Amino acid sequence: MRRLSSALFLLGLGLLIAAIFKGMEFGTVAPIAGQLINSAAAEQVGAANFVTSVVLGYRGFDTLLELTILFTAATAGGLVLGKRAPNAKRDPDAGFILQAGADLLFPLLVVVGVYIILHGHLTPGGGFQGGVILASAFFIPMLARPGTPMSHTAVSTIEGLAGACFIFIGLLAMFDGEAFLTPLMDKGELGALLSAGSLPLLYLAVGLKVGSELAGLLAHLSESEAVD
Amino acid sequence: MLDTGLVLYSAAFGLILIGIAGIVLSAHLVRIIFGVALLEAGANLLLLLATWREGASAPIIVAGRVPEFMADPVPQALVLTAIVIGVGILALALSLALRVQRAYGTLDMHEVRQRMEQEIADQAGIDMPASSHAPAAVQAARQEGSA
Amino acid sequence: MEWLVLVIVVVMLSSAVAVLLLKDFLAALAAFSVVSLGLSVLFVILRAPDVAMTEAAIGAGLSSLLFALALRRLGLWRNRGQ
Amino acid sequence: MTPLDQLLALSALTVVAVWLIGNRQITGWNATILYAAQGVLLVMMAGLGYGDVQSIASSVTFQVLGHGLHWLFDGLSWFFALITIGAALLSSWFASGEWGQRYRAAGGSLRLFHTALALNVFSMLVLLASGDLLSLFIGWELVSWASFLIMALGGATATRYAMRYVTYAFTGAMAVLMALVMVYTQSGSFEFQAFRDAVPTMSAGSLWLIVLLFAAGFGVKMALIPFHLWQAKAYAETPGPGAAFLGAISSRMGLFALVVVLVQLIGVARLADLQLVFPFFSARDLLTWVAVLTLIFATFTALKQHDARRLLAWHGIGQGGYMLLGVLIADDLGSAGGLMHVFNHATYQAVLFMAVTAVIHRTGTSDLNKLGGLVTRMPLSFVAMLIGIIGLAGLPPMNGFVSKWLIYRSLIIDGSPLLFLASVIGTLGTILSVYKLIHNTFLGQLRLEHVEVEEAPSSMIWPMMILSAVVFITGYFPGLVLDWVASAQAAVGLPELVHTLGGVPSDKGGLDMIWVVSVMLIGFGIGALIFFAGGRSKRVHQLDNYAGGHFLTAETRYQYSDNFYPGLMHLIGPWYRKSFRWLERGFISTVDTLSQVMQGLYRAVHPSFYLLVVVVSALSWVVIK
Amino acid sequence: MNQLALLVALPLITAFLLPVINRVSTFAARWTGPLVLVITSAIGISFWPQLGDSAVAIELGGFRPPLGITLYADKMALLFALATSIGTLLLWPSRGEDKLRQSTLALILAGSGSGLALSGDLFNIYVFYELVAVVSYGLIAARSTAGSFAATVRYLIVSSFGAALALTGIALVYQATGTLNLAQLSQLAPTHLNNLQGLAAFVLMLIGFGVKAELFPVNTWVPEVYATAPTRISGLLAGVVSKLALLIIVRLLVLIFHQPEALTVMLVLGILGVVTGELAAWRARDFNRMIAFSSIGQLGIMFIAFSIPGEAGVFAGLAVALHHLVVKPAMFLLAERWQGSLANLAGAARTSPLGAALFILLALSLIGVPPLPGFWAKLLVMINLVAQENSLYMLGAWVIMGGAALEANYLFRVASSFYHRTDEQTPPAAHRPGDLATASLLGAGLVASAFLIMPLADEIEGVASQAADKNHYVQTVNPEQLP
Repeated sequence: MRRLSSALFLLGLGLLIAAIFKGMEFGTVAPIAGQLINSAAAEQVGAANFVTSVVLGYRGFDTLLELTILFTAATAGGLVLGKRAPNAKRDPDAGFILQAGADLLFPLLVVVGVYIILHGHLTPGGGFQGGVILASAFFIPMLARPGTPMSHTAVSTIEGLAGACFIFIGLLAMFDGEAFLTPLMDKGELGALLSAGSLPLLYLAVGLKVGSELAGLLAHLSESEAVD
Repeated sequence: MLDTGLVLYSAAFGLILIGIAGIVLSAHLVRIIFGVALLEAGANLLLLLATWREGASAPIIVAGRVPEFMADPVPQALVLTAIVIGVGILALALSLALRVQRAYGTLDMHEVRQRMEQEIADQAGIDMPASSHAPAAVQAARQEGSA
Repeated sequence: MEWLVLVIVVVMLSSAVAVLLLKDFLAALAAFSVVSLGLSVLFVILRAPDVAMTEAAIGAGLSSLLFALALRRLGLWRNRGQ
Repeated sequence: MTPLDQLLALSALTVVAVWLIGNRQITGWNATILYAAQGVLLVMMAGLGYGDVQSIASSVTFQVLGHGLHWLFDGLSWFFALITIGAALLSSWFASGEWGQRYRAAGGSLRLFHTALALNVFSMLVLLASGDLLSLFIGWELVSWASFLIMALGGATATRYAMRYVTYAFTGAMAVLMALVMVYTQSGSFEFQAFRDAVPTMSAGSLWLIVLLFAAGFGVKMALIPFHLWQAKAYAETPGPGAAFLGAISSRMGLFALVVVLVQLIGVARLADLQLVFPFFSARDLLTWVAVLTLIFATFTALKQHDARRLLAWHGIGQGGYMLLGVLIADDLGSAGGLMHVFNHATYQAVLFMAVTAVIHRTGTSDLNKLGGLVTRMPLSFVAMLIGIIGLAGLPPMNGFVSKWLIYRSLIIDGSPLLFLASVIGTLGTILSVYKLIHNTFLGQLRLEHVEVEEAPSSMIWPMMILSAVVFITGYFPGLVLDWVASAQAAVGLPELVHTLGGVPSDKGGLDMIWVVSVMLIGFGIGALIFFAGGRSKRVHQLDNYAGGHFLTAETRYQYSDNFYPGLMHLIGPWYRKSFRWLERGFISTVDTLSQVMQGLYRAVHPSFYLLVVVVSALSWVVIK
Repeated sequence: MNQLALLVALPLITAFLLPVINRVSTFAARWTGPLVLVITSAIGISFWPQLGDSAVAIELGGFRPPLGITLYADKMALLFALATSIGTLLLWPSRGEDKLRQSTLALILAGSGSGLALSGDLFNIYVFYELVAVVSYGLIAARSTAGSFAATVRYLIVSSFGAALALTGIALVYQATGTLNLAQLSQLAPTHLNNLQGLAAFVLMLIGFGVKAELFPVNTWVPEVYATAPTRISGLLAGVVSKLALLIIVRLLVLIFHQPEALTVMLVLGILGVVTGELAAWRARDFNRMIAFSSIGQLGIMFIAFSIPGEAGVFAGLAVALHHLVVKPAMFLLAERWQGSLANLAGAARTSPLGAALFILLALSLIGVPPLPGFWAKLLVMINLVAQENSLYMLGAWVIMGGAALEANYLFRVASSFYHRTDEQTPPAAHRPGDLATASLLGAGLVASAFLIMPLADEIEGVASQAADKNHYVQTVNPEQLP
């Protein structure tokens, strides 16, 4: 019964959306913020990748919050999943091939991740993507050897310090009279690796934090006991 | 000839609808979480499409050449943010699902709700609110009437 | 170009429906990652390489990984759900 | 610091002082003295009572959210304040003696009792002093919650009835607030004057609504039908002197508020031409008939009671009907009767409650089926109750007669025979039931268990005697009260009653109580002379008699007092189907069912389903607009 | 003025570092959180006088709006930011096994709540909202009973559903205007958003953000969450967080959406909220769910109040909201020891007389008995409702009256049961001193505000008029236009 009515309501929703949709006109409105940024980003922030300059410069605050959300999710996840019972059974270690593959993969992934993070202000990619790769780099060995868990203390230290760094860089600006999260240091010339002021640093912090958060989350999930 | 924008928008709305359908129609928690993820994906696509134009180029300056017509970078940043938020919530939801399944042994939301109601009622030392016992005032009034 | 978009969209939507309809959660998970991948390709077409990378890494990669782990832990890995 | 400030300040001080003194015997005496002091302050304002002074304002005013709050006393307020403080004085005196000791020994807290009493007095004074609609409402709420406090003192069952009272009272208060707000939107201010000016411009519909809301809200306190269910039991369960106080004055606050709003602000003339669908039934008729129905229904319910205190409480409700009736007639005689009846009722109701409390104090019960023959043991209490019931029944030479006479007279002049007939029926019921009261308590056969009973303690006798004296004297010289009544009439813009010390001069049959009472007294004197001088009488013991050749001993109950008036009950029994109680229960069950439905709403299996539903409905509304 | 960003930054950085600090010394970790909240509150209070005549806009990163994100601090925003900090300080989670994580989450809640109040950018608001949501999931689950997990996951589903809808609404708005800055939106709204799309966006955002504001009917999570969460957290959610969500909706109404339909939707939903909430509470048989339902009713009153057009509505709604902000947490603090069946509360006055007295005080103020502040708030709402001379608003007034009557009934049913002299059953245990102290602090504030009602009313009116002045907002932020 409920399913039927839900289906009906969904149908209604579809029709309504279509109706609203009909009234909309696409691509006629000038994206004010976007055009202003496109014209100003190069000299204001100095990152070749404008998305990066938006993510870390113009909307750095959002990024900070998003890191906080990840952090919160990890903390809450830890709170929910709780401490692992010491005598809980773990999955057996994977075969030799997989372990070897994991060992082989690990440095590769780390390098790639760091590269992506550090070139975030020049090319597509950045802290988030690189962070995910870092996380997987640290996670794959865990899949290979569930017997040897990763150290949560290290992870939490990294994530705490990385996040703190992000905010601290923001606060530094405030201490010399600028607004919170104002980019520091000289812009450098556009497109160089050492450009865009403090953005690479921020992205590094983001990458480390994202990596550690996700690794921690994955670890928590995979460490919780299996039922089957 | 079909309009790309139209197709993309309908894709976004389609994803949203399917996501809502997953949330509302299915009783299994994992299925519902799938629905939430789809819904968020749809919303992200919609957000990115908001100021999308045909024939714009990526907002990146490659080798110093500034393209004359760049796409709006703001929605891209927003979607970036939204995706990461989504994954955080997804992880939390899954770990909660884990605990619920540990506690109740099921993920069927009907049952879960029943069990939860029962648990709350037991904690409070009352019987399930579904039962139609009149509260004190009504009983008092009835006594009044009979007296 | 349009046709590519159309094809991707159709694939995406159909697999999104499949996510909800497939009895086997593992298959549903596979369909879900198909949706994410389609989405990331769309993002590329929409000139949003950053978003595309993120979607590929997080949407298709990480989310699927999370789901897989959860299914594993929930015991929905092999046996059919509901 | 105007006299009004002093009075209110002293009253507030009383509350604090009583609280600080705490649960001791002297608390009562201190309270009594403080009430006496308040009385003195009130007497210093006596100019109000004799129309020499128009009004005395308080120097305390507030300005909240742009609404002015101020307080002042006029003739009406002074009249009611006099009754309030008098009742409080005598009740707390009554409570200070042995009763207090007994109450404390039984685990009650004298601190709570006296604080509650003082709080009631203070809040009533605030209400009486209200100078605009907002302060009226504030005072109203204060009175409601204060009386809830004193009602709830009596333990579990009392709390239940008090709860019922809270429900009624607060619902009524909400109605009043609604009416206030509607008045505000029409007149742009909470000032009395603005309301008075706005009344002519208001549409009949909105004025109807306002009148009904006010009447319902204040009528709850007066226990007008159909809001009467709470009062009798709540009052009856209140600790003795508290019951005397509440019965004397508390529910009259409703009358005060109604007089202020309906008579002073809206005006009875306006009420009279507020017509319903058919032209011969106006708002005024509605209210008068409500008053009369309350009168009859409550009186005959009192007739059914077997508990003395409940009987009295029901009478309190009924007499309220008289007062409202008199005020709504709104000519000089009728309104004077209504207002004077407030005073009279307060006096004899207090006497009666005190007498019953004295009986309870001595015998431990107020069940009319378990008492009797106490006249030989408690003669003074008997005298007090006798005077009280004569007043209550409205017979000369007591003051109750005067006010009722005024009301009847104006009903006849006013030419509404039906109302007259109805109120006469009410009086009939009153007489029957008060006879039941005194007979079952003091007359008839003395019960064995009551042989050792002795007269009530002096701390109870004195207040009773004083009040009885007041009842008699104001019956003898009604002019004393009519002076105050006249100035109260003037204060609310009613025609003033032309009166003498003895009563009302009129070419077509006036009333001169001095003459009437003197004649009665002379008659009694002659009778007494014949009795003592002429007839030779022999005192016999109560048990010195026989029936059917058998000597009667104390064990044999040769005289039954329970199941009084069986024939009458058989006659009017069918009329009592507890219809109002059914109404109440029906309402409660409706709310219960509704709330069950609502809870079901909140125990949705699928919360997000609602989300979808509301999105769809809202969007569709938007789209369709 | 930039320092206002500290209200957000300080708690967040502390939260990040808390695990590290904990490794150094547990003692420090326990006391850092409250200390930081004290500091942020002090900062906030020190800024209060400076906002007297004109609000300030903080351009984060030093980028002019609409390029960057702006924080807009007027008195209302600062008021609620302060309320968040102080409320979190008062209701600091003191129980539960994993103290470290709980205090981390509480800190983040304080920071994000303040940010939510201050933010002046639509998407930034969405992010803050999600952050608050995630934090509250964690805190609710902190009791780690099966019921709390189930309630949390149900709440999570509804809430993220709502959030996704809100995001869709934001997308619609951005599609129509091309900016996210509230000031610029309010400039563009009359031309760009005064149409079907704008209304649809508003409805989506109203319902999305309404989930936290306990808007009917997306508040089905309320009873079960408040019954299973730690009571202090319930107090925070009901007292503070719901007001923050409400604040956003009010901002949107004042600045962007001026269509009468928007107000009507809110009014109708508010009326339904009052009806359902109060009626359901009348029949509730355990303490927590009773006050949960009653808070639904109260929030409904706020929605009704805010749906009154113009400054009057903002004033009335603000008054009710602030009153509820003080009362409800105190109620939940009392609920700490009184949760469970109402039947078990008989004689509670013997074990904790102060608690019973406090409950009565709060109840009196909640149902609006003069001269307590609740009365003035209610009077304000009533006057403005009836003044609209519109049958729907009139209905709202009637509903509020009836709700108050019902509320008086069920609250005093409980209050009088406290004083029953029962010997057969043992009354509940006495309150913890901490809870009682905090609750009586709030109660004392209530009484004090009853005496200070005159200056207080003027102050709040000033706050409301500043908040309702859309031009002032636009001039303060002064966003750039396209060349």
